[in-house]
Amino acid sequence: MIEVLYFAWVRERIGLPRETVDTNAATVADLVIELKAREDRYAAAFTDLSALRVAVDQKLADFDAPLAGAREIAFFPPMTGG
Amino acid sequence: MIEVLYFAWVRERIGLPRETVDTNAATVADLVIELKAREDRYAAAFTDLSALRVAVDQKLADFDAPLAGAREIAFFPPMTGG
Amino acid sequence: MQVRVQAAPFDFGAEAGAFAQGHTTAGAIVTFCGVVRDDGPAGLERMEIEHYPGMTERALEQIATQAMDRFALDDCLILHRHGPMRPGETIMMVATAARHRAAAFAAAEFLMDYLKSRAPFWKKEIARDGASWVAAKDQDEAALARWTGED
Amino acid sequence: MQVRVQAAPFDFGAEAGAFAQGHTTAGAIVTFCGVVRDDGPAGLERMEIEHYPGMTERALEQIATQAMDRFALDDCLILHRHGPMRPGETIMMVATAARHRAAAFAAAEFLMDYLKSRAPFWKKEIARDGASWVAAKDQDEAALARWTGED
Repeated sequence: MIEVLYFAWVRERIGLPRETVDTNAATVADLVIELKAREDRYAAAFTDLSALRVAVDQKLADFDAPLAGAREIAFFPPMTGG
Repeated sequence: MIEVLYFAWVRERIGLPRETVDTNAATVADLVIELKAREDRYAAAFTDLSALRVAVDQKLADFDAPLAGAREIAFFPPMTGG
Repeated sequence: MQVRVQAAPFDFGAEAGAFAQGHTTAGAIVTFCGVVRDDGPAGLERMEIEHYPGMTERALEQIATQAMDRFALDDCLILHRHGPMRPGETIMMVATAARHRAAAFAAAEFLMDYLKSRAPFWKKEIARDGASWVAAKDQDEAALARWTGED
Repeated sequence: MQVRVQAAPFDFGAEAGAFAQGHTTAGAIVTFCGVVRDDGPAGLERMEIEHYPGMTERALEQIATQAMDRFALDDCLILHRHGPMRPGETIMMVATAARHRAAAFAAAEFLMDYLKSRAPFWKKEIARDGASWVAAKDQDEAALARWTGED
């Protein structure tokens, strides 16, 4: 069980800010494949991975980062702070 | 007749902040030669021209700047504002 | 060193003044303040900033710590708002205190460059004719590049 | 655009706040504040800044005008004191307002680099064991060089 968070337009496309996901995915990329298979709104959100950023346990990570031991995965567009 | 101003350690060495000088010097450098000939304190202030800056009518100038028409010449060390 | 993330407006002048007063061994104080631009009647109605509670604070603490070390700062401050804000309101500020001006300026720019692209904030602009998420700029990523590979 | 030369102390926070509030079309405000460093009991008793009344104002106006043009600023402020001041007191400040941060930062550094070496101020440090005029630094002249030959 892993907490999955969505921010900005990723949140808007998927339609919720967070959910608990039951997964055995080995990497972030594997988790994305599982999510895309669920419904069109997920497929729409994850169409272009180059437009997305990911954090594993609140640290920026790559899509090939392993999920073993991770509790919280977040997907979001490139950040626009400041 | 020209007003000559001194600032910072140039003022301290010469011992006065300003004076009116009767001169026919053609350039700043010529004026410096006249001043150095006056007294030791002037010679001491003008020993090393590379350590001095000059303004003609409140604008930074070179030592070879002409004095024709100038009303106010100032001598001072490199500036240290900010 | 101080990091604050808040929804409430803040008084840039009061924060800048308080920051500057604490540091008598620093000769140089630099501040940056970001303001929601007012593009006139046809423009922006409001901005909304979303963030990632928890990660935001961690990211800002990390950026501030890096700046302290890299530029040997006496102090630094990051203050960033989230939530809705109107044109003319302050979005965020950074402040740096160092012995000399070069370090204070460089550290403030470093903080801003990292904040822009590495802190989990997302800006949404709500105009009269619709809302849109602000896109990240290539030049912001380029600005970041000048700080890497030099350590 | 505003240039002020004065003997009286000023409140950096109040000045920075007032400057920032006037500019709703500028998204970026940068300020620099120079402070007399307190080097401890063995150090500085006070600083005295001499200037060239008349030329000072002209030089500062000219530097500010150049910055406004070169960086397309919405506004800028130079405030510089002269006379005696003690450790911890503010010596001077600049502030810049621009649409984006790169211009606001560059303009503030430009103003500082020109102020350091081209405005007729001279600093004298009075310590317990004697007084001395602050020497101009080669690095300040070098800092100035980065702005020339680019126009």
